[in-house]
Amino acid sequence: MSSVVTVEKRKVADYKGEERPTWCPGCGDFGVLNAVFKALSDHNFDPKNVIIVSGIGCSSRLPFFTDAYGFHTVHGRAMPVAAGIRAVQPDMPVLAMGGDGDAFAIGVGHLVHAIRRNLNICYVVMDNAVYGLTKGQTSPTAERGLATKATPQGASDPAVNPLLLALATGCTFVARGFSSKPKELADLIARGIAHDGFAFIDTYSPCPTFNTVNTFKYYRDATEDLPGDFDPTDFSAALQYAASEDPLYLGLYYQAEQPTFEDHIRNNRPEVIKDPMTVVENLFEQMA
Amino acid sequence: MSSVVTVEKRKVADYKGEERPTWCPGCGDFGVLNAVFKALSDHNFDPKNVIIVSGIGCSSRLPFFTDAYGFHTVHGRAMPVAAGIRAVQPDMPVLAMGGDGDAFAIGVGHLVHAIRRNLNICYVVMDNAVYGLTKGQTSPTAERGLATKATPQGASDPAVNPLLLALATGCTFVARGFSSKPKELADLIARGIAHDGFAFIDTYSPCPTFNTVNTFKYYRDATEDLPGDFDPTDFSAALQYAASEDPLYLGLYYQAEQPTFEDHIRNNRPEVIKDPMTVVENLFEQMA
Amino acid sequence: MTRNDLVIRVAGEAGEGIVSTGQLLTQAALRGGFHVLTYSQPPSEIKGGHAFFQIRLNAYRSYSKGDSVDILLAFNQEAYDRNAAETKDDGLLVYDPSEVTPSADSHFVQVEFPLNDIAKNQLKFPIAKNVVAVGALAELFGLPTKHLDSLIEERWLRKGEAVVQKNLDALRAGIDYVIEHVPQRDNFALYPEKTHSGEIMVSGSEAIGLGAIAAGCSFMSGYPITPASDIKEFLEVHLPKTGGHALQAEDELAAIGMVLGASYAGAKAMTATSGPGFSLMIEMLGLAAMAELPCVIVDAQRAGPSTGMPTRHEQGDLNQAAFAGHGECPRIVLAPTSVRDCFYQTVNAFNFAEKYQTPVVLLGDTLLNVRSESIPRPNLNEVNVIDRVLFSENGNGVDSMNGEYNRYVLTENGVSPMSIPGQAGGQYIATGLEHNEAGLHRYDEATHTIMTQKRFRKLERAALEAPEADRFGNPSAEIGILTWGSTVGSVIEVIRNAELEGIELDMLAPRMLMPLPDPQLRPFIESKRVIILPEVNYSGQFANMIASQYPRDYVRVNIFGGMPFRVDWLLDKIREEVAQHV
Amino acid sequence: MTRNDLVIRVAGEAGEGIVSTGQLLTQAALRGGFHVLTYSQPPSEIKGGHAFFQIRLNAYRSYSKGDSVDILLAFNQEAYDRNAAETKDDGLLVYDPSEVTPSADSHFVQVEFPLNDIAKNQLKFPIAKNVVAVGALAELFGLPTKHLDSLIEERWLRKGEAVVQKNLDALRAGIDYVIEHVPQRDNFALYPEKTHSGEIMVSGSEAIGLGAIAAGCSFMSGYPITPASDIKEFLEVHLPKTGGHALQAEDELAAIGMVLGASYAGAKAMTATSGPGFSLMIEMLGLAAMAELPCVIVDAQRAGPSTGMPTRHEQGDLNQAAFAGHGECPRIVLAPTSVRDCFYQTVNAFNFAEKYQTPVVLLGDTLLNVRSESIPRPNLNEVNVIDRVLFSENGNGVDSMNGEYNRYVLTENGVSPMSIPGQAGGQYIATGLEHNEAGLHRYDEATHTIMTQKRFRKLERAALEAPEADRFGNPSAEIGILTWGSTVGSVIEVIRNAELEGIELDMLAPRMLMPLPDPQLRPFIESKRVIILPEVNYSGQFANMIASQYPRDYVRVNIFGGMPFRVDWLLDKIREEVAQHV
Ligand SMILES: Cc1ncc(C[n+]2csc(CCOP(=O)(O)OP(=O)(O)O)c2C)c(N)n1
Ligand SMILES: Cc1ncc(C[n+]2csc(CCOP(=O)(O)OP(=O)(O)O)c2C)c(N)n1
Ligand code: SF4
Ligand code: SF4
Ligand SMILES: [Mg+2]
Ligand SMILES: [Mg+2]
Repeated sequence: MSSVVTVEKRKVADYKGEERPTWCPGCGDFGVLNAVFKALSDHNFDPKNVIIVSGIGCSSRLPFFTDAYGFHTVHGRAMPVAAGIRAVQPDMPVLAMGGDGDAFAIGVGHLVHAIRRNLNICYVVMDNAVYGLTKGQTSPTAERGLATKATPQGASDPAVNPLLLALATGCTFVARGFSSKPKELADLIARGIAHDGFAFIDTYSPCPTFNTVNTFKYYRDATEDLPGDFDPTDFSAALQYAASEDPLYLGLYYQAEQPTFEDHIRNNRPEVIKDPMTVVENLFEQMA
Repeated sequence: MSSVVTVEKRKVADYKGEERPTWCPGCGDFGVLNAVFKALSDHNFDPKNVIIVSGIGCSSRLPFFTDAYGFHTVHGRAMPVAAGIRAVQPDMPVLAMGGDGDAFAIGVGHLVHAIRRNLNICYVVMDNAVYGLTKGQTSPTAERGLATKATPQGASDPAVNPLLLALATGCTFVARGFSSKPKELADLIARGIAHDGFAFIDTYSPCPTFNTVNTFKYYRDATEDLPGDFDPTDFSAALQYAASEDPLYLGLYYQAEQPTFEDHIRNNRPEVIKDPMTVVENLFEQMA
Repeated sequence: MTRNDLVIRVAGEAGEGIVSTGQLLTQAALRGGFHVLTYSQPPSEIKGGHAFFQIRLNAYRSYSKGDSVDILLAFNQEAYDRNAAETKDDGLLVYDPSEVTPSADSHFVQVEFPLNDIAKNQLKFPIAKNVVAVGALAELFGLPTKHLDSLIEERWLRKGEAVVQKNLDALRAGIDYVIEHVPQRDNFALYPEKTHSGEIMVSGSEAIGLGAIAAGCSFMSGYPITPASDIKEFLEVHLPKTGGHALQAEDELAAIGMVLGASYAGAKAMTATSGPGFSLMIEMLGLAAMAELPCVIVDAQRAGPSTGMPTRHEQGDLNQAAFAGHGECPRIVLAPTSVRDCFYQTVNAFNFAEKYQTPVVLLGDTLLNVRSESIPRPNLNEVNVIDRVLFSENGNGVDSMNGEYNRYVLTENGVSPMSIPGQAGGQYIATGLEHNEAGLHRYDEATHTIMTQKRFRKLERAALEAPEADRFGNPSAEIGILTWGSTVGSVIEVIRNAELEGIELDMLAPRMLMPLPDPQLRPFIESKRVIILPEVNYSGQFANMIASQYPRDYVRVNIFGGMPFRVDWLLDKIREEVAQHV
Repeated sequence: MTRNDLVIRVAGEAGEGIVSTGQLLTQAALRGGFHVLTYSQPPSEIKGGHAFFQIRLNAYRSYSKGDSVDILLAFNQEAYDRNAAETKDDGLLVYDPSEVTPSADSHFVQVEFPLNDIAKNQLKFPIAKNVVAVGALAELFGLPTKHLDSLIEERWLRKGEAVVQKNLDALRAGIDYVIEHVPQRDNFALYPEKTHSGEIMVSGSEAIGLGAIAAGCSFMSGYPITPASDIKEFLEVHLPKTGGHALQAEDELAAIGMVLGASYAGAKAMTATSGPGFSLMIEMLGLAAMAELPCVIVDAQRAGPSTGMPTRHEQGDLNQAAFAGHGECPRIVLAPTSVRDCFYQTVNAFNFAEKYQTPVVLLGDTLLNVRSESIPRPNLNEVNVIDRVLFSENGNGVDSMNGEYNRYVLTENGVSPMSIPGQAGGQYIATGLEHNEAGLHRYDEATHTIMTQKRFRKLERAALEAPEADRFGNPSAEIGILTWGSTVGSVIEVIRNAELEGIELDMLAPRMLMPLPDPQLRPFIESKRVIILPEVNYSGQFANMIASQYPRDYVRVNIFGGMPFRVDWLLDKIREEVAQHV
């Protein structure tokens, strides 16, 4: 790991790790990684003060390619690990990164609860509608019928709509990004980090190796920016736009202020913090 | 187990098991059990042709008190077990029953996927905002701040809204019932069973032993029937009414027709079903 | 007759004051200088159903719940019917004649005690029934009144003077009734020859909570489950006082996930669960082992498999604690042998976790976690707390070649200095993938071989620092009893009783079960002619572990009915063995 | 020189035809009558990175991948650099000079092979590079052309005549190049003295899928994971043909949940996973054991712990398979010893599951699941399929006292007739709670004791019906090798080689590992002077199991680098042991 950067304003390069990304050429995740670098440098965070948590998948390898602290956990468990980190280090920015299988298949239960708790992290899901790392089975965001080499019969179930799910479970920052719009994506991530609460950014990040349908071109054709006058404080508008299948809107759908997980922890602490042995001694007293 | 009932039209008593319910006096689950009996008798099902699946919790004990086939699984896993049953016995009515902890805490990931698959079962969640069986900790449907004996500091997180969650994940039958309105509840359950697809009925079922706030009286005061002219095919109206916190509406919010899990399995089968050994022999042929 | 051991059982309908009656009595007895050990059986069903609370009072320390009951207070007929068999033939039966009809051939000394009548008609205060019962029982075994008076004052003070007085009256009514109607109560009076001073009354779950706080735990996440929920609830209330936090996760996968996150972020962290929840934590136990993250997992065992019998006792999770987890997955397993030991082994669990950066499983069980014992107040000055080794720039953990921090630098004892997010130059990626010293994932033969050895080298060292084993009996006895966990209590009493018959026994109970502490085990195993291995499980899980490392013959004694060993039954078994081996 | 054993390795950049080259060659060799065994190493990384595919051709059956390479085809420099060390000193190196520069001191017979040039410039068909290579390699070891011709025709037929012809030309170009430039290729030509007839080429994963279908499996649910996903994908395609169904669940907890639901509903059901997924299934393994639901869990082991090394080999999950699960949780563990055995043990797994109503874990591993072998076509007439015993009204499983069906009626062998939803009078509640014969939850001592014994009685019976152990060597040898799973392959070759040196060895490899089949093990263990236990894991998981039941000294040989045993290395070890024990 490189030593601490002390320049005033950090550049994208200051966040790069020693390890080169191992993704396939043309993978959407490169764009997301760059957007992360950009967002971090916008905030001018010292890499030693950033923690990136991920699950398992091609996308979840991202922390290895940065110079931040990182925790590459196990499949589907990035959310609880992030919660544990935030409970202990409530002032350190935490990014969570991972794939659609990680977030919406094995991990969706934790996602619902992380959102409900309004855990103050920014979660970027790199959505490619397949399980890249295990060689291309369809994921919960695959449209019904999507066929891949590993799922030749086609996806059997309708796709989940991550934005609706997030909105319905009380998410306080809901957005959709696209790997090939790096500037906009970097901006969303930077705002998601700045948001006080759970920021959820579903991000189209094509897998050219295993998903030959949902390509860069596919998303370029299918997406459109949210209207210029869109009001991200309007919950029903957010629901309505999130439900749209054609076009698929990009941008910030919803943002609200609510007490956070970290607020609760802070409020739960008494004014005077005591030494553990004193607390134990006092309890002994009560037990005599 | 009593022997097969052969009368033309079955009565509620025909569905009772030998085991008496072990719930506390005054528990809401008694009302739900009666509604289940009533709904089954409305359909005049032979008890031997009904399967009731549950998780773990006071409410999940329900199968023991009936004369149906039953599977009292483990905490949070009723949905996948029900899916396995339906994959094999796609013509046998399957009811799933359980508590709010079972459904919305440990089990919420599976719920999302059971809904997405449009598994053709009727799932009645007995919602008391606490974990009854483990002595009253607050559950994900507890309002923030709800204090119980086991959670004296009060619930730390906002409640999940089960109806919004179901709607957002594509549920094709979404309803809310109340244990002390047994006729209406029985009717909802009967319709849920008749529905071709996933029927979700969140049901207020108070726990007088551990939740002294969300009592029968509390729900009687807080609830109201959906308007008489409410249109359960209107998705946005359903979302809007589901989001309401005052009053809490009772009734059928939404119903839609979609291909089911079972449809997919049927469609996946070739016209001609072959003997397993023939299939294997043919595969050997290809591998030579 | 001088009696220094007395077992009192209060039995009735669950939720009708059984537990509060028992607790009041327990606390009063503690203040009276008795050694107290409780045992309770919650009902199997949700509410209602039969429940009892049992108190063993002793002039000396007792180690087991007591095989049979001296005084049975039966609140209703079912309580009588279910508990009569466990009551001694010359025991005392106290019952309300309006509720209970004892069988005609009962041998008990019987005391009719119109509890309901006294509370309702005499005192006009029906809910004081339990206090009346407490007064009566206390008088029976001869507890000085002052301890009860002051307890009642403390308990009802905030409800006002009038309530206190009403309860004092109820107490007095119970006492008076006994004085009047049980003239020959000497037989049940307890004469403490040697009383303790200043002991505290704690349950196993509380002792674990206290140990965690003392060890410096600052984060706990759990999910409710019998019999472990108490630990979470205790820490939810008390951990914030130290600036820490305990919370309820959405399930056990999340609970352990949060614990690993907290540990990565620098905290001493734990979770507490029972069998079903522990089974859900296995994947992340492996992550902790691979990423070398300190953490403590308390598994309060209950009878299994599956949901099993949530309120019943079994030592059935040792296999799981020692061997679950795919791949070669190092972990330390500790098992306390008493309520008091729950405190100390919890401290040790955190110390081992932090020192060796490895998951530590602490095996409690229904018997230990639920019961309360009077125990000597731990001397906190003697409690040694170990913190994790952190890397320091230009020092610990820095590669001499390139001057960079290597999270998994190879060392003699396998322990590599950690960093905490925020530490400059300490950045690394914690991962469940195999990795090199820098923490980068690598799949070559050399790396996997060396890193596997590194992870297990830590355990080898830990085994040498295992907490002292629990010993009891005559070290030169030819017959050894090798056991673990809460079964130690029964075994100690067996040895005491056997001694009276001239049978010499020697017990060894290691508190570290994985890795097995060779310096403790080998001399014991090599020096005994016969070794008996009693366990509350079917397959002899500990016996199998011992046998796999120390080939010889062992006598296995197993019960698996959801109850702990009865002292008399186990002594019988041992007598049989002794007879065979003479 | 007559050669009857040849190892060919094709190495290069992953995703650039390495696998398809290997597969074409494999199939052609199969048709040519050779025994074939493949071995491949997928890259550790996502795409790109180094990968190889290895084929061992043999006149007789081979049992291991082969320690070193006879012919290395290196597509690029990295392929050369990484694989040169494993290539025999007198091996043949085939390389494209435009890509690879062999080191100056190379001992190999070197053949410059301008692959890219031939494909691009001569054939004007760059993607035929692999077919050119296939032609060249086939010619080197002397495969008759007709097998390749027909394969190519079959493979490209649906793309049209022209494409077929272009590929035939490419093949011919490869052949011609070798004929012209490698005149002394006799040294690599293979002379099959005894060829097989009509073998089939299957991978371990396919063999498991085939076994499942043959056994009557009609439901499979899984979640993608290396190296088990193939099984799910195979069954997703083929199970519907029998009216069954295979599907992808949302996670492993759901996968096993669905399997238990399907089993309850009457189906033979299975899941397949690897370590991390298996760890997530532990809670429901216990449910299956308690509710006595038949099910098969395939665990294709990979190197752990945690995410570990997903593409590497290890026999590290035996502890988990045998001991995970809280409480006393019965299950059967089977381990096939070869690809062929994967078929038969899968059938056995279903038979045991259904007959004994218990979960059965089938332990595959990276080596077995991924490799393909030519195996004799199983004779399906000899495959014995066992179905579960069902209750019948007035018959099986009905209580003679009250005429009612009791799901868990006590029987001599512990097996109680099941019912299937829809069966009149067969209603019962499957539960993870302890229960009485009727299936109603009960927590008393007698019930838990009797029912625990019932569940384990089934295992005792199953052990007596264990599949025959894999035996090899001289039964009267004094040195025994006790091993399991895929390590058998290396051991068989060690024994063959040792015999040539006059060292007599005898191997026993039980295919049932839990419960341990005493009738197989005891005579073997008691009759050998030295017993060697080789395993690909750190702690000797099998050795510990054996030692815990059969006290004596054992020689443990363990490697844990993510690779299987090399035959020469293991033989060295054994030579050392033999020397010590003479
Ligand atoms: C418990 C567990 N189950 C399965 C796997 C295998 N696995 C690795 S990555 C992955 C899915 C990856 O898909 P996604 O999250 O969409 O990430 P992507 O590779 O597409 O970026 C799976 C199933 C695992 N590592 N752990
Ligand atoms: C894996 C696992 N974790 C925890 C438990 C303990 N447990 C039993 S029931 C229950 C919650 C019950 O709450 P709910 O589902 O709301 O049902 P209720 O009792 O309120 O009807 C819990 C946590 C368990 N049995 N298994
Ligand atoms: S497999 Fe797909 S998701 Fe994975 S690195 Fe390659 S392109 Fe990206
Ligand atoms: S504890 Fe609550 S939910 Fe459980 S049976 Fe009693 S009243 Fe019902
Ligand atoms: Mg993906
Ligand atoms: Mg509840």
